[in-house]
Amino acid sequence: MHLVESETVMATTSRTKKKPASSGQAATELRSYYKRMSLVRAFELRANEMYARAKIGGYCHLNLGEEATVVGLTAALDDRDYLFTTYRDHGYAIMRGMEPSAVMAELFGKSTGVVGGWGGSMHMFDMGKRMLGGYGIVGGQIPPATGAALAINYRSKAGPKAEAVMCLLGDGTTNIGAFHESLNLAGLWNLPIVYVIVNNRLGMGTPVEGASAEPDLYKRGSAYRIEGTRVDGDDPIAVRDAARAALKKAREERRPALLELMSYRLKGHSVVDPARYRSKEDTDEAKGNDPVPAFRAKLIADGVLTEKDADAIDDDADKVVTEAVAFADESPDPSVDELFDKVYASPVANASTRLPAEPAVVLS
Amino acid sequence: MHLVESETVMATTSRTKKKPASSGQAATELRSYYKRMSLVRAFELRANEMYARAKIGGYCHLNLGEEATVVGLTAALDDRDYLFTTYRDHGYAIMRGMEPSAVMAELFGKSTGVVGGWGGSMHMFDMGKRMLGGYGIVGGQIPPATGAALAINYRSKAGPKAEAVMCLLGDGTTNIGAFHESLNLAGLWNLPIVYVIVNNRLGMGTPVEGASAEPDLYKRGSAYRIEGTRVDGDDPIAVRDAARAALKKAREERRPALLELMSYRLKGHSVVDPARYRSKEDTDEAKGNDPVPAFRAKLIADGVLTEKDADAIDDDADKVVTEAVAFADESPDPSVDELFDKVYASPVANASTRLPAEPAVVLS
Amino acid sequence: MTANEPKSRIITYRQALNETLRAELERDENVFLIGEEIGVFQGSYKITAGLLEDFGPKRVLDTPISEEGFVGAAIGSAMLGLRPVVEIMTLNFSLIAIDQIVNHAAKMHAMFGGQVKVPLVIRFPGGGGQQLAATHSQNLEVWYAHIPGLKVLAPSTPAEAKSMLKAAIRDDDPVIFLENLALYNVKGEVPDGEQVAEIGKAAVVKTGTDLTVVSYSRGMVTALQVAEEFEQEGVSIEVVDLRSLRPLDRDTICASVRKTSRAVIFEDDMLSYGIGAEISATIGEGAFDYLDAPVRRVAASEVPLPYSKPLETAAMPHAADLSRVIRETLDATRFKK
Amino acid sequence: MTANEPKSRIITYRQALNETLRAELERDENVFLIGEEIGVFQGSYKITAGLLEDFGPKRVLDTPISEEGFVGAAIGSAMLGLRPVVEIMTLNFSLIAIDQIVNHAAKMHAMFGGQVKVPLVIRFPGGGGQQLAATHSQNLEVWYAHIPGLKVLAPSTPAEAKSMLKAAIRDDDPVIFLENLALYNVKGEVPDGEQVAEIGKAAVVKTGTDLTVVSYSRGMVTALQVAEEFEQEGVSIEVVDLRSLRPLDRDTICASVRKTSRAVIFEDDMLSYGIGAEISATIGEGAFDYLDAPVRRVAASEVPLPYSKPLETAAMPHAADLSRVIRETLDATRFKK
Ligand SMILES: Cc1ncc(C[n+]2csc(CCOP(=O)(O)OP(=O)(O)O)c2C)c(N)n1
Ligand SMILES: Cc1ncc(C[n+]2csc(CCOP(=O)(O)OP(=O)(O)O)c2C)c(N)n1
Ligand SMILES: [Mg+2]
Ligand SMILES: [Mg+2]
Repeated sequence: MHLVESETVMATTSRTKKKPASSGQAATELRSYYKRMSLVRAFELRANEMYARAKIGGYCHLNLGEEATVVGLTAALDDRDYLFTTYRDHGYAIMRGMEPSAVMAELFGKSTGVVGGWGGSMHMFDMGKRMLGGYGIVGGQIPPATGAALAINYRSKAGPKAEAVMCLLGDGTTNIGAFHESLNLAGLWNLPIVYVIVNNRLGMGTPVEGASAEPDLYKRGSAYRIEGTRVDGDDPIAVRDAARAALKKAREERRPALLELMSYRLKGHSVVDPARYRSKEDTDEAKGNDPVPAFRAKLIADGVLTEKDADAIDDDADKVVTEAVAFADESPDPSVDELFDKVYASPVANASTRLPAEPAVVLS
Repeated sequence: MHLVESETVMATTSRTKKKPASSGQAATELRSYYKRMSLVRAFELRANEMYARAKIGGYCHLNLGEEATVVGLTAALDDRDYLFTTYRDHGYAIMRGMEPSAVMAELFGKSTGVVGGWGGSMHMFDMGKRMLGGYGIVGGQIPPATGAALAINYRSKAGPKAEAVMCLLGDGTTNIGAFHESLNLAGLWNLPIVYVIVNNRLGMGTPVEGASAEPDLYKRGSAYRIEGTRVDGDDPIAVRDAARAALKKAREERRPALLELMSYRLKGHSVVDPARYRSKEDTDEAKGNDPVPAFRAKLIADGVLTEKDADAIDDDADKVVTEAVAFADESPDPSVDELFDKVYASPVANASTRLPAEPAVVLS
Repeated sequence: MTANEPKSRIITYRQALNETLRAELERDENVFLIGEEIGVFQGSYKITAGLLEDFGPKRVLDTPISEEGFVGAAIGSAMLGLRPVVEIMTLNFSLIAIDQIVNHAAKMHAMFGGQVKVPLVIRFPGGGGQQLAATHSQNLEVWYAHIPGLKVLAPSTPAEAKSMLKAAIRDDDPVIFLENLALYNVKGEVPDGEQVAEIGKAAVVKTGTDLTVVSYSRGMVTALQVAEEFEQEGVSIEVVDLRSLRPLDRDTICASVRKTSRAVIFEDDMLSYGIGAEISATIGEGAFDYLDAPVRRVAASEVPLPYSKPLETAAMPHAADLSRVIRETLDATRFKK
Repeated sequence: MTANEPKSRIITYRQALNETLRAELERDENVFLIGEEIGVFQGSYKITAGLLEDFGPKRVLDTPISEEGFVGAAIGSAMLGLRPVVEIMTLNFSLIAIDQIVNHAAKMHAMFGGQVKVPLVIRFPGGGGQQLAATHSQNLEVWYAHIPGLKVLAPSTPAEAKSMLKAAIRDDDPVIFLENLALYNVKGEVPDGEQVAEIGKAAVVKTGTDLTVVSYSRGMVTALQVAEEFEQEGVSIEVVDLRSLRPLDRDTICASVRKTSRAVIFEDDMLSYGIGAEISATIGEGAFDYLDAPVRRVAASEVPLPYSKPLETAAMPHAADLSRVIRETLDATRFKK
């Protein structure tokens, strides 16, 4: 039953908005989307490899299988909008305009990384690009994202040029209290925010049906009078159009929205997870729905791309990523001298700058 | 709109279940309900007075205006069921079978109180009566109540004689994360629990519409596929019948339920709150819906009670409460010697029994 | 008033907070108040009384009962440059929001490479003694004091309430602002005009030569009273008000004990792993060669605080306890007047 | 095996936990495991590997991502007599459940007049050093150690992991069971059969005469290694493993320092208001007349832990830091071999 419903919703969203592939402008756009999807794919595969080669430490969660979602959502955002994501954030960071080399450098923990090596994989951040993080605590990004929308209301009027916030979360994250409290505030205060559930069907190993009493997650908006829509997360156009429509409502009517993007996780939860708990059918279904080859094939079938164009695009992506790795490799580690520089934004008397072997009391 | 809806629901619940006042057995029952409502009213008025006379300390929240809810809900519970309430718990404690004198003694902080003077107004508890507290942290009771239902599933089979849990919460409490997480668990795990929202229209001073993006609170069950029902909380029969129906489903089908009881708070949030923020209309509406005189009048009109019977019942209630106060007054304070007796259930080496002026280290 | 002769008034700690919030709301339109029942209800302890009326719902924002949600929302608004002043009704309820405070507000500036500031103030009262029972009577300030990225202030007088709240609101980092239920009605002299405290500094509020008492927040009222009593007897007690629990001003504490060579800590929280533990450890490291007696701590008994008045009283530290321990410390060193 | 000659095996800390959970599930049908991804996923650190398969979903219950909800549910089930063993993936996420742990589980027995028991174990690993960055690398055990009503255990070896987990599961109070990411693969000798540790007791795991090192959990591995190195040089170090952070065994700590007259604390958490603060304060009170030098603490730097390996390493305490501070402490007292 939940698949049927979802299909209807997907159908509408896609049909109503998709532009004819014929139009030249549209074709350029479609090509650019494939270019982006190809870059995210190449970047994530390389990140996976670099982790295996111990160039990257800590936790590392990839967007593999979610490229259509990443590209569709970021295509819908304007520069003035704010984006809050989860720890599965590499693709979003790059699509928001961070240099692949700076993102790779962050994974390598280098001083040239987007946050100078302080955050790593889970904490990509760029104030200028208005990507306000990468968050590793499940649900932790939702209240701050909601507060960013509150600040927009505080400072500016609604309208087509107004700012809006997009907040990503996973399917498993709809079960945490912060989701409930935040959506209630957004509904109550009419905040310009679009909550996007990237439903890749799994938490770590737990399927949606094993975690959510209402597995049709888009329906959960109703508890806050927030409209929910389910969209095919493997179709970048459907994703973009649904996100645009929701952002428009946020900007112009100051109404929050809830989008559920049906997608798949191609690999394990993180790079170290072999995902043995997944059935062959499940893995095959995910592979069968891999959005990158699918979109590539579609554009070729529609005459938007030739095989040769597509190969060229993939080669470019690979070049970019190779350069990123070289840059990250050559970049210096942050200096231990800066260890205490970022604890406080306002300098303060008696802040500790003690290294582990130093005494607690240094009398001046 | 939300009133209309509620009325329809109320209508059904009341109509479908109410027994003809004629039947003798029913009449006895109705009289006993009035007796109970009268006792709760008398107890709370006296508690209010005792607080003013500084016999009671701390916070003190009363059931004034919620007597029909208190009596209707407790009438629906079997002895084997477990009840978790909020800090607004005096009436429930008494209706669950705790001695009014022991409840008053608890308010006085005496050793003869239901928890020996350790908990006070917000923490009435009796393991034997299966009233598992009185909780002062908003929403704090919801996860443990849900866990009690989990324990029932763990140990026993469904059936008409099975145990069930009832968990009370206020309208304002539906906006806290613990509500969301708990209902999701109950829906997911098919737990035998009935969540009861006592909607007295106000948090402390905040009306439901100012706190909940979906002010029709019973609808919030849908986010967990839990059936929600709104009931007239001023009608003890409607409350009892709706609660019985929900408990039956919990026992026999292991399905959780959500009830919303529309009621009114006659006075301030707690005894020290003059409720200046309330409009005259609002206060008048609450007074106009006072369930105690209403039920009394109804029973007299239906020929179930005479004025004389009713006065006698009220006098008895007053006597009981007067005796309770006398008992509480005469009871001794707990002894300081027991200060450290209840920190741990299993005795443990090196547990601190230091009074404030004693040294931290007492070498044995 | 003229700059060279500043006027002052005797007002309560509550009034000092209320007036300071008002002044800061007037000074900076990015400052706004957010919390439960701070508007229509005037605040559960009336700290925000009258402010909704004068500044409207945009500047004085009532929230649902959603501590994690609205504290997190305040954090997000601060990331965009607003300066939220959050009221959590009591410290006890801050536990529901603590993931947002400790895992988010405290970490963001460093974890995001210094790119974002979180100019946020979180105000709440701690403390027992009101018969609110175990869950509503806690002093867990030591938890926050342990966290880098946070600044933790604990004013003990109306004047400090004013100058430290101004400092907190104007600071670009998340500041935990610890009040105390028992202080709200305490009166004190508050100078007019702009006093902005320096965060990270303790203060010697009474000088003495024989023994140092270290305290903070509500404990200071008792500490000063007891110090006065000993003064009558000819014992000279120095009293240090920590004021800033984080950063901790170790120099001021150790300098005092190096002078007096005796120290007693008076704290409302529980002894084990409490605020006093760090103060005692600090003195042990920073004044080791000067100490004539063990540093003693007068702190609450380690039980969930009971509702019963006599039990609650027995479990909490009072003036008599402090006096007794000061005396024992003096005796331990054969102190002669 | 025969009682008089107990056998033992060398296994990892992880395996000791896994086997003990299995044994307790077999021993008592009221014992059940509850937490995120402990079943199908086998546990995010594989502590519960194989248990769902053998005991089924009733005894090994996978939960949604709802720390507050499922920890609270475990509490409620314990009130009815079950004995839940909760896994929270890491200490960092326990902040979301802390209201249920501290305001509910820890308070209920006393606040409800001794009528209800809460036989609950909450297991989680703390610790940094895995490049998990600021929010995923914390040691906040001192928060729990501060709370009456809780018992807080921190085993440092596979044998302790077994005996202390058995004790925790069989205890009728809420027990916080602190593990450490860096300990899971550490091997050690674990005797077969029933060892049940006594809660509330520290242990002198290496005797010595010249200086006492106090540590716990992961820190013990380093402490013992450094003590051995000094032994080679002819310096005799006594090592105390706290084991139980609450209750705290002050007698054992002070007795050791009264003998050695020198103490250094080695802790993974941050110094200010950390575990070591209480240990230092305790020694200052309980061994004052015996101390030859200030009690020093080797602890993490006070920064949100950075992701960068060199920065993370610089901020965390290591063997070299402990060695240096032991040397400084010996030199401060002109120690001669
Ligand atoms: C509060 C909290 N609990 C648990 C975790 C561990 N954890 C990290 S990701 C994850 C699964 C999240 O699943 P989902 O929301 O579907 O996002 P996805 O990883 O599938 O993108 C869990 C349990 C965490 N980081 N934070
Ligand atoms: C977590 C938490 N936040 C705030 C409070 C303070 N508080 C006590 S009762 C209350 C209002 C609750 O309103 P509602 O849920 O409608 O219950 P009612 O009092 O109306 O019965 C508040 C905010 C609390 N006790 N716990
Ligand atoms: Mg997922
Ligand atoms: Mg209410």
